[in-house]
Amino acid sequence: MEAIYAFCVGILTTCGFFLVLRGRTFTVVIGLTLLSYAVNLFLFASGRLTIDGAAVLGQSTEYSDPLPQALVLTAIVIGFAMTAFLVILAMRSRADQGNDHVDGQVPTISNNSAASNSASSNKGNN
Amino acid sequence: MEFWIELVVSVFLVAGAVFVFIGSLGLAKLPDFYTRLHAPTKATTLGMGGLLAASAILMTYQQGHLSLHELLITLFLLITAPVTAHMLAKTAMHHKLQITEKTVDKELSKRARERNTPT
Amino acid sequence: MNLLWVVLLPLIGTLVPLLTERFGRNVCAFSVALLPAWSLILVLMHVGEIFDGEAIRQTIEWIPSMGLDLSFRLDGLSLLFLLLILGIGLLIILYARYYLSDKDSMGQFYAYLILFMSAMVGIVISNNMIQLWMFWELTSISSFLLISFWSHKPDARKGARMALTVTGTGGLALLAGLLLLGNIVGSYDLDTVLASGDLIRAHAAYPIALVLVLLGAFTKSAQFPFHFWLPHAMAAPTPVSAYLHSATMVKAGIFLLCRFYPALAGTDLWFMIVSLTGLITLLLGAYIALFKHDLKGLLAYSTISHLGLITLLLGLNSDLAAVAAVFHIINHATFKASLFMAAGIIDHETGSRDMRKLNGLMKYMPHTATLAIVAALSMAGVPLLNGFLSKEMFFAETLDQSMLGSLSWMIPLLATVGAAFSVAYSLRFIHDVFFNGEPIDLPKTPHEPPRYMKVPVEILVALCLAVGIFPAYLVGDLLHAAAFSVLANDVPMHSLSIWHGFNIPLFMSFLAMVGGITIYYNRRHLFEFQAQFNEPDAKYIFEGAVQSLIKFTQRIMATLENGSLQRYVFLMLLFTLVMSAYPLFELTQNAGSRPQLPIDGVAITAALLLIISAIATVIWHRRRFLSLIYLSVVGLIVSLAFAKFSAPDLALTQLSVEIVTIILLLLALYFLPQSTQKESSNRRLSIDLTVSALIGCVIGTICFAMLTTPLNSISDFFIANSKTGGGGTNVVNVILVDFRGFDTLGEITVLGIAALGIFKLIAKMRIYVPTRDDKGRPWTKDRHPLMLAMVSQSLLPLALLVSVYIFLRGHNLPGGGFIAGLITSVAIIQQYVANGVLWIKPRIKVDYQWLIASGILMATATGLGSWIFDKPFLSTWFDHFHLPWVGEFELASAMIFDLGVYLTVVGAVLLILANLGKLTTSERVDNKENV
Amino acid sequence: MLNTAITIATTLVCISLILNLWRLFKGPSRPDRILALDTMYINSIALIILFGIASGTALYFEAALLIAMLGFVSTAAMCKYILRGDLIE
Repeated sequence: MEAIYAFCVGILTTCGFFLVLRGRTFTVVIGLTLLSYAVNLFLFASGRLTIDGAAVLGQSTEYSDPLPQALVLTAIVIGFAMTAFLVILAMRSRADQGNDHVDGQVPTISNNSAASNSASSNKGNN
Repeated sequence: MEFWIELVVSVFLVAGAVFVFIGSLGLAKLPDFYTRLHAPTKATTLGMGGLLAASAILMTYQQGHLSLHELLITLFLLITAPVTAHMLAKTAMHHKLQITEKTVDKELSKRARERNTPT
Repeated sequence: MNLLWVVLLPLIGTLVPLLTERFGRNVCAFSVALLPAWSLILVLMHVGEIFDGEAIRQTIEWIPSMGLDLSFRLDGLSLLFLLLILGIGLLIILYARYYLSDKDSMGQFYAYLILFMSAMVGIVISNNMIQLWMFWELTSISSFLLISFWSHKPDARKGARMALTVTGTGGLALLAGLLLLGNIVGSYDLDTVLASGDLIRAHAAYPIALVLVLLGAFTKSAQFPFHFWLPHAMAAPTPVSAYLHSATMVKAGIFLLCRFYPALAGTDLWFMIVSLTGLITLLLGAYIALFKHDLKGLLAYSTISHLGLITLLLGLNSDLAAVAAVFHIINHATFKASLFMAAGIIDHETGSRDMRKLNGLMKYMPHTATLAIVAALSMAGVPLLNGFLSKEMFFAETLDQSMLGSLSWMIPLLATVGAAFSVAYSLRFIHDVFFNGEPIDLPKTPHEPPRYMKVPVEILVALCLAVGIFPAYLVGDLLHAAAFSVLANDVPMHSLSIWHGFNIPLFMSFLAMVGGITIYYNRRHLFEFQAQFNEPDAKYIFEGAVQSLIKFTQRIMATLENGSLQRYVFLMLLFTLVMSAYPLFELTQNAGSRPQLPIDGVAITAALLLIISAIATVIWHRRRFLSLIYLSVVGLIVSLAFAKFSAPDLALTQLSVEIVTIILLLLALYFLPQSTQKESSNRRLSIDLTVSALIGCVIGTICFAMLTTPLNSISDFFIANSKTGGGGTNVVNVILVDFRGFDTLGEITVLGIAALGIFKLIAKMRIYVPTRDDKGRPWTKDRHPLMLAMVSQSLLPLALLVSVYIFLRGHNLPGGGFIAGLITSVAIIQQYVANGVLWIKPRIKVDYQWLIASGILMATATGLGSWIFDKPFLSTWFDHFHLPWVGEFELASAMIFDLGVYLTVVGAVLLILANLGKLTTSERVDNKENV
Repeated sequence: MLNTAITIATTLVCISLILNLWRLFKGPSRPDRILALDTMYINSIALIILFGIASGTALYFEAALLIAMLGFVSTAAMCKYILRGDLIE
């Protein structure tokens, strides 16, 4: 079970980082969301895995570690706030710069499709 | 626990699970969206009812008092399933999804679509 | 008395001129002189003890835990230098008062000067190597400020930068050397280090330490090949040159050599490096000085050559030589300072320093001329002047060394040649400037300076004479004490008398005289000879080096920091990978001893779903809506995992947050491109994939290792005290609202701040609203489908009921403020979706900022409330009550805190989502219809 | 007998989850995918209930309840997105 868990965490991390490395803000946000899933699972894992051991007194014989759970719980909520902030920033840059590339302008080296895309978004913006 | 309770619960469980499975199977197998729409929203909901009934009986028996969660969940599902189906149907109409040949009364859908299409 | 004050008084004095500047020049100068004079008196009060060979020590604990404390010591050498620094410093203060013009900011100048003075004082009385180094660097910085005092002159700026670069680099080398020494000895205490000279010399690292320390010393005292900064530092105002470049700063290097003489000297390596460097510097400086047309340039090079002389003496590894060196330190300081001041006066009164123009000033300023001539003769080493004595000793020392084996005779010869050149340039200084016809088109008609401007020169010249005639009476004890502390053992017999009878040194100085005169009279040929090769100007070389360095740096920046966030993230990631992967290589086997859980089918299915949908999110990341759907699957599975591994609270939170996130992303996606073309090249993709995959492997490995190692957690405490201390059975919630309540308070504050920030960001955002979807279909007219609207309205009370229920049970069963808040806000958002803003507006009147504020306030108030019962912040109170019908129930102050959390969460989420949603309401064209 | 029933039910539900994922892949249209997602939500409710029955605790029903609520919300939101573009107007 542990192996599967760790493997999933690894996969989530990989996907998250790969998406974070992409050039478009929305994709980066999605990547960060995946990444925060991975991080939460990782933090949660620091309390080890237990089944039927919810940390509610009187409900089970041996309890899972409640401390990481509390930490992760707040981490999830804060993670949402962070994601929201990023999303708004992305929209703001789209509104101000006319495209949604993380660098503010679509790199010229990229192929013409990207250029046309940015052109369309420019047309859209004004 | 007494045999008959266990029996009832097990029956409900298996029956519900089977219905849930049928729903998903339909979702996977049926030819076009409109037919697929039926499977989860009907069969699966029914199956859920079965499962929830099973768990309700069991919990009531174990805890000695009526357990309300299941009722609540059932209520939610029963209320929301039709709406979900409705919304999905609307989107399908909006996307003008194709319908299979064997569908009876295509005119209905055509008319509905005409009524629906923005002018 | 307090040695600390000796350094502290001048340091405080740095502020004095800034305060007293407005009261006029005299007051300013006088007030500035006060504190240094005071500390000079403090020093003089101890001359007696020092002359008896004692050393006064004092240690003030600073950070005893780290073994850092301020420690000072006053011995003969320190005394000598203190007298030079403070004494000449006072004269300079007086001199500068007349030198500075009204345009110069006097207070600033004095402030820098006094800062430098205190730094020097700090160097010479430090008894701790690190402390010494700090003052050392302080001198570099303050001298930079002084040299660049006329910052409008490019020369001044360039010269200052050069000086700072050279001496600063040397300072770093010195730091390395000192650390090395401290390592060898095991202490940074100077006494200990000096006492353990044999240990150091025997140590393997001795050569390195020696070279590093010498680098520091040589750069500071302008030894070859680092001499080039000194002439360029002459762009400074003359008082600065007179102070820094004769008596103090350049002498700091010499001081270092003397100070570490007991610890480092006495080896062949020391001899080779120090004496040869000294010899070369001596000759080079003397030779170049002859050809300088600039007065101060000449003096600068002569300073270089005299410093070389002192270095050479120190390098000879003989006690008498050390004595001679110390003696020459005194003499050089006196006559060179006076010469610089004289040059300054000439510059001040004639407006020129070019010796081709300055001629026959004797009849314009006889007084100054006489003083300058005497000082110059002392520089030349004429009998009856102090220069003569130390030069005699120098010759004597060069004779009785046999370090170069059969070539040892060269050293006295070269010494004589150097002396001859110094005679020559001294002659040139005298003859060219004061005689030799009439001045040629000077800016001003020369005349005597103000009376008191000459006083410092007079005092110094008087000293030159007096020391030259009665050396033993005046400086005997001082010299003895200083030499004693340099040698750290008995000082050999030396007689400070003018006449030692006819001996070789006398003959050598006679030769030097004759040679010097001949050189000077045939200088034409020499000048022509010199004119052939144009000596490379160090400034251009240095500036070129600096420029190329800057270019190099710019190139690096251009590659590393090209303004592409994508690239930065990649580099950061790479770094993280390296840093986190490295320790894993030590990890022999990553599976720990903790028994692992059995694998069941559900887990496999869930893992399958998770992995597939995560990868699908990546694969279709350009079709954004699709990847969003896959993302929500991932979120669902993650929350299922939380539920499975017995963390119901997490499952609930994850679920609600996931839905909220999806709604948020949907809202945003409406304004963003629905899909983008392939942008990055396959190579780029594969590189990124590799890196992120590697990181994934690393993280996975760490996670597995962590999962399989036995757990020792502090949570038993929480579990034990949750019921008794926090009054709740849901330990997670009790931790949140009670044990770690303070953290939670911080969290919700952050949440609120983020929400407000977003609110401000959204405000007045003008953004493009698409009128058709990505396939070009127009949107449907039906804005609020009836069924959805009705059912949502009917579901709202149910949802709110659920959230209240979740909130109330939170303390004892899974649930709590966070989750309840999320549920409530989702329920309300559903109303927004189903019925629209216009429907909500009249129904929800409270605005969400207020919700956030009241929530945080409530939470804080709960915390503060516990102060009333003088308990620590955020300690909970709870009790059980009995009500008919309801039965036993519990009230806890934690519940109010949780309510605060609830309100904050609701406020934040709604503030974000609702405002994001409202963005378009005014802009939709078809908005007016069928409202 | 109960355990066998639970095992059978769980297996069936797992299979149906995988079927849903398959539909989610296959598409072809957006409504199909949304429908698949919605079904996934419901099936996971089933999973949680079975888990609760198996472990005999009532702690996980809230999770099921929440999924029932929120699954509906997200489905509705996605439909609204397809129909109107922006959710809140």
